[in-house]
Amino acid sequence: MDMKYTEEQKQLQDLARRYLEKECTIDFVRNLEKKDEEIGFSKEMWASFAEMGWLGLAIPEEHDGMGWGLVDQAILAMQMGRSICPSPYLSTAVIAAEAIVLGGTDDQKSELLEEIIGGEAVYAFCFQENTREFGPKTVALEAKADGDNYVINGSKMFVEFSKGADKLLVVTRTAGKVGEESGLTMFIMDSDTKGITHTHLPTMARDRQYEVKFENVTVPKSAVLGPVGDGWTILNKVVQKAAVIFSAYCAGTAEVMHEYALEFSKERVQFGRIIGQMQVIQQYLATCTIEIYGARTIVLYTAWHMDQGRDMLDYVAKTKAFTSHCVEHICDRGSQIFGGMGYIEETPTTLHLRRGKQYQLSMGGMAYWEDIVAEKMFGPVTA
Amino acid sequence: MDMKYTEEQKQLQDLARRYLEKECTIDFVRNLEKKDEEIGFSKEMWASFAEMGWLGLAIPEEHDGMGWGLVDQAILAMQMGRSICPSPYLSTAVIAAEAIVLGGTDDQKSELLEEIIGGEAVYAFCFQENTREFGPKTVALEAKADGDNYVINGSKMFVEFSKGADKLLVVTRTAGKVGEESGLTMFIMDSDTKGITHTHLPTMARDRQYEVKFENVTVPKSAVLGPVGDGWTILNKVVQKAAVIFSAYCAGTAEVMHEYALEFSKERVQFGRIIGQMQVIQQYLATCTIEIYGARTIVLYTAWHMDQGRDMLDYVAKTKAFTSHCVEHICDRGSQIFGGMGYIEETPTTLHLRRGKQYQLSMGGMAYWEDIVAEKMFGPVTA
Amino acid sequence: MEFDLSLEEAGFRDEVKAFLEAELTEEVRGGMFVDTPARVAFVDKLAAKGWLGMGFPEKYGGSKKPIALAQFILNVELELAHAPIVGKNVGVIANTIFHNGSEEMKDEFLPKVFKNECQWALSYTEPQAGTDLAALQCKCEDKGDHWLVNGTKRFITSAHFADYHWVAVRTDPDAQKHKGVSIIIMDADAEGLTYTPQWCVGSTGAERTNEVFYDNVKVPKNRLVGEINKGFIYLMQALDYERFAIISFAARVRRFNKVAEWVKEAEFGGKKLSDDPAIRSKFATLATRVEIGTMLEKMCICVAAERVPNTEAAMNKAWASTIGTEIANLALDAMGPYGYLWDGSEHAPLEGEMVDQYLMHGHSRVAAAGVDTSKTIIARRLLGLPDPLGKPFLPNQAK
Amino acid sequence: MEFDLSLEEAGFRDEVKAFLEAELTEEVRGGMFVDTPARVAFVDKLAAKGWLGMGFPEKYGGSKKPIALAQFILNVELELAHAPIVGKNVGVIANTIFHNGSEEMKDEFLPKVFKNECQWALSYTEPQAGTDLAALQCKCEDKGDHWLVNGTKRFITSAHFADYHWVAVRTDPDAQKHKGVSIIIMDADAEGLTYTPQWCVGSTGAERTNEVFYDNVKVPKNRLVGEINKGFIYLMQALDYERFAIISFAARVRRFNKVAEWVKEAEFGGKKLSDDPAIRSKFATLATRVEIGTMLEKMCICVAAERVPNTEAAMNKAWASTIGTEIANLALDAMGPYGYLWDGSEHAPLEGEMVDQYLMHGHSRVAAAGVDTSKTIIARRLLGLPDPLGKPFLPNQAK
Repeated sequence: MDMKYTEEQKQLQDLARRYLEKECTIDFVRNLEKKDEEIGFSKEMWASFAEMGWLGLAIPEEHDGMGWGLVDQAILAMQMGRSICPSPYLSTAVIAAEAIVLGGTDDQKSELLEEIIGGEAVYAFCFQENTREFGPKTVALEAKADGDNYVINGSKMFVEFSKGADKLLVVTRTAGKVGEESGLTMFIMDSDTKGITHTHLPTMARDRQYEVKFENVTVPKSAVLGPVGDGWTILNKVVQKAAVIFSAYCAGTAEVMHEYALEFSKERVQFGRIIGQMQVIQQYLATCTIEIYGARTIVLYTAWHMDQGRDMLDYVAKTKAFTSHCVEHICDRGSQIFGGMGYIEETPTTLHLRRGKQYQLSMGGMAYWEDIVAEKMFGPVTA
Repeated sequence: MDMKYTEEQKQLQDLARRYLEKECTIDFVRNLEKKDEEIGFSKEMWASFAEMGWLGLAIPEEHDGMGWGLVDQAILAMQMGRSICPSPYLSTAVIAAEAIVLGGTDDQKSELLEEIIGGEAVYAFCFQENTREFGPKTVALEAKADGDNYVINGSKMFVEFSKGADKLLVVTRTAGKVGEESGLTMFIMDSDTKGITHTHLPTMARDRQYEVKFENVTVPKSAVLGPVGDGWTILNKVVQKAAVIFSAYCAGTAEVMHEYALEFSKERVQFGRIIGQMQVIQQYLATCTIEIYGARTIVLYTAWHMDQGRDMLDYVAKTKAFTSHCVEHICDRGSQIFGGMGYIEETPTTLHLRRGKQYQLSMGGMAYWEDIVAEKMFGPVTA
Repeated sequence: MEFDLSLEEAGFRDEVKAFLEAELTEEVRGGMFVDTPARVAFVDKLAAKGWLGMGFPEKYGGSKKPIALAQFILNVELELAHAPIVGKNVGVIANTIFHNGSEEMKDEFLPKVFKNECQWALSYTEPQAGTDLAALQCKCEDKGDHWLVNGTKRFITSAHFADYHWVAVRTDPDAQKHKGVSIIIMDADAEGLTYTPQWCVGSTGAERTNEVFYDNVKVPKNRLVGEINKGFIYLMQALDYERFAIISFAARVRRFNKVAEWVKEAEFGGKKLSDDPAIRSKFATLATRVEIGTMLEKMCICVAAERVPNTEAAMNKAWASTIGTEIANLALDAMGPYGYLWDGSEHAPLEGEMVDQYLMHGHSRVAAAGVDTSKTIIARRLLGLPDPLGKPFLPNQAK
Repeated sequence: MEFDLSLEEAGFRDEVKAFLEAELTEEVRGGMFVDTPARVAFVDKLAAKGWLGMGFPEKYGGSKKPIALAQFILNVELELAHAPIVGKNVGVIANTIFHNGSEEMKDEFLPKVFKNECQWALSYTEPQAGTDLAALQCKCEDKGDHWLVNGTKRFITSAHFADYHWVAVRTDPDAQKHKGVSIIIMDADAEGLTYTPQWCVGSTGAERTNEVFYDNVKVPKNRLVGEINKGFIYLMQALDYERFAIISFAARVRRFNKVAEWVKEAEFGGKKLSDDPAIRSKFATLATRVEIGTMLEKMCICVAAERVPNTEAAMNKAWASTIGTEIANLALDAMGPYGYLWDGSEHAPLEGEMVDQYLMHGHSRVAAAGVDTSKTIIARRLLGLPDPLGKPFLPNQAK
């Protein structure tokens, strides 16, 4: 057993750390938070991601990707989380790329993956519906076959980067009804397809999320990705990978928040000594340390096993549930150590404070994933 | 607004404190815990309770009681909780007495209340069924009318003092089915009535609890207390009062545990200073202090308002839920402060440790009462 | 024992309620302090009712307290109605001047406070003196005919609309930390006084606070409050009062009820949110904890009849601050992803108020006396435990 | 990165599993240490397999480690099967003797340990020296041809069946607290050695520990371990090892799985307990936290390939102790009133084991290095924060 990074992984981590600490500064993030900023990420930075090979990191070599694994993406995502880097990496290089690799036709693969690897296509992921819940059973967005086309009507919520994206990966219902896992179909379409409107949703993290409305949006049958009516068979795997990468992101944010708080506790003097000498502060910091080590380990463990092709649903669920809890807890605790400073906008860690809770509530929150853990343990509810 | 005790209440408290600290020592309690001890309380002490007027404290003067209120019983019960005094006070002087006052015929009142006041009749309360849940809907014990008699078949669980008691207050179902609040009927019968067997249930607190089995137990119709089939209208009020007194008991136990821990923290030297000088110990002790003040206040507040004849169900529920949490939390925390000593049988506070959790799980635990709080807030579940 | 309000108390409460019903408009609601013309006008009306100077002598513009609990009842009703609260000016400034100030100072300032003719900035915190107020460095030199003040203050909430600054300054640089501190009153338009905004984390229009710079500000000699170098004692007295009087627990009750009401009505995907057993259970637990807050406050009120509550106020403060965060946190959890919508989103439940509460409420856990500090007060003053930062303490050192 | 066991490791694990399947009888199960003839006989078989002295030279009765992780794999499997654990003798005694003892001592004791021919009592704690081991007072005087030991020890778990006591004594009363401590080995039947039981809180037959009295006990000179007055260093080394090696997190995993299995099967009033949404949610949260414990242990294992884990072991210990109580607590909550049934009640779920766990597990949060102490180790050694009990520390004092 060996948790050490390989040389390549170390290089990936170090490069990412160096690049992001230099380019993705707090000021950079703050600028992207501004209200009039519509895209919410930097196209220049995106091009650099492509150049560094990050966008094709886990795409198989046969499709001109680097052929690395989920664990490598997790290592990268932890660094992105440290810099709370606003980018459509998750929706594009993880979700869309994986969905295409798993569900795409040969034509789709050869055309679309190359675009992703080269940074030419940014994707947004239209999955979450207008409800508090998450998962395949909630999908209501209707797609109706109409000759050679499908006509899509309805709306999606909380779609990150949809306005700035080139393309949308849209999860629709072509059969069955809400409450069923089957009947889902994925589509890929341009984000400015006629009938689509994007309405900005102001969020706690000040990231770019949109309500996306579909009004008689007509796309050809060739826009379908994966099996018609059976999209969840593909999507299930995609969402699990996305959850792990999102967890890595959370772990990274928690980690850097903790470092800020620790550093502050060694500098801030009260009552003639640094506050880090107070026993309660030490206990807070140590408790957070344990959680961070646990969070990092479970992210790597789960990702590594998924790379071996194993069914890790239970671990994915625990990873997502734990890191979600962690990032909120640590961002809150860390802010407390800053005292009054922790709640003044100019303090860098308010960026983390605003994100900790949002991350916890995102992508199914903790409830969706804990339901999965319970089901694994006890089976489905019988009553 | 004024939370101060009246002169009479102060005297009641002081007398109870003096008496119990002298008579109901840790060794006394330990002796009653012993396996071969069948009654589980001291008849001599019970006679003293009667002499001091405690058993008729809240029985109206017209029935030769002292005519004081629930708040006075709560003041007394806090003192009993401080000494974790093993006695059937709750089942006799609160539950049975109140049930008779509210539901008894004139004959029953004049006969039975006097016995209680004089210490001549000890009652056990047969309510909890063979299930994890609590409340009127769980009652299954069947009583069937048969000429001038009722025949009772089934069993009750967790009946405190039933073997040592003279009489049982038995809650049966004479109509309807499990899941309904209506259909309940109360009976009073001798604890050694033919067909009744008591099987000891060893518990964490080492108190005397029994499984009580009823096998064709035949009692005359005159044994009915209160309305046939509508017992819950009376019992509902009785159980609420019992919950408040039980809460007072919990608050008292929490309070004295905290005092032990505080005292120890001022004596125990480690690393060249008393452990009470450590900031974490101070934080633990202060947190418990806040909870204790909160627990005491809500007990008195709720009891006082009930004495004004007001509907306090919501507050009763909150009182029971909070004190249940409190007693467990404080007995655990207190034991921690004792270090290794806290887990050696000879240390007095292991009595409290063993009781904290048991109390939390007793009389509906926290779940039954929190359901009531939720129902008050949101109404019943509609789905 | 008596938990009900007396007839007189209930009468006063009803009078306040009726007043708020009639006078409190939507634009006055929200926030904490008096900071807009509409809010000033509202407090003018409170002043006209004689409710600001209750219990102070009439010669200073005070009015007879209609009842002993008037101040408490007023605060609770203001909080429940989400009106501007008035505790700071009366509770801190007027009380300190009344008990410690010169006759001249009382004549000058008390009537102004009670008529709401002046707004005050409490100017205590410094970059290096937060919880540890005794470490403050803002220099105040005796220049014969005036004081000369130099220093920087942080998180000064009302500086951008105050008429006066109530400044903690160091008048004796050589004395032990807490022994060289005094309080002075400074005109807000004094030369050399400048400030720059510090925005709290929160939505647009979130609470503003300020960094304040005193650069050779001259202050008349008679503006020193009470005795020189006794400022720290005045500060500590005021903090006790502040823990208890400025912020009523009623604010949390109002907020919790608002959230519970939202849950009761909320439906997602055709399902009533309040039917979810996990939601029911979590809200029941929190409702119980909120009730304990009202109990601790009642306890303080009862104590206040005899003395200024101190350790009781610390319990109140620690619990209230903890519960405030729990309310916001659970509210957002109940809302799921809608919980993080904010700042004018039409989909944001309760108009995003709980996001602001989540973000800013942590401040209450550290501010003034944070939760840990309140617990330290309880441990030291009530439980009699020795200073963790002091010398090693052995049992035989006990008094 | 490699999270799987290697082929060799998996092979060894399977061998241990097969051994336990064949040899572990019901009467051997339970408890922690080797304390009955049946349990001794069981450990004899482990010794015969060569699994006690793994990694020690053959000349001392050791055996080649089949694989690097053998010790860890053995401990996990023993815990999962609820067999007696063997970490104490090998982990603490043999390691300390091997690294610090004289050649003579190694020859005498190591083979006995590896053959399970002797049981040991770790004799550290005193009435006035609990967490603060350096405060120990048990006196050990040099009487020329022997040592003379006088003192009292507490909570000595194995004293009533031990062959030897491994005693921390004070050999220099004038040195600074931790500088005058040594370790000696004492025969359990030495004259002047007496003990009396201290029962842990728990059911009949609960764990026993002892108070031990050394009254003018003579100990041969060659029974001093390593160098005189270096005992505290040896103790600290052993504690690091203990946090990691003696108690595997697998014990909690086993217990959690047992409880979860019970919940899955439990029915009350015709309703499946596992259908209760509150139960599902609470167990899911705890299952996740249990998994984090296995992760922290895996992290320790990986570190152990290079060095003795210390701060990682402290994380492991703090988390495991916390989780152990959470498991027992949630188990009892899930059982409702049945949770408090105990000690042979036929209605007690899991035969009342969770009651014992609830009562005794608090001890793990304070014992050896309790949760707070483990966190202090993390704060000091890993995070580089200064001693809270030390002198005031300012930023410019940083190295």
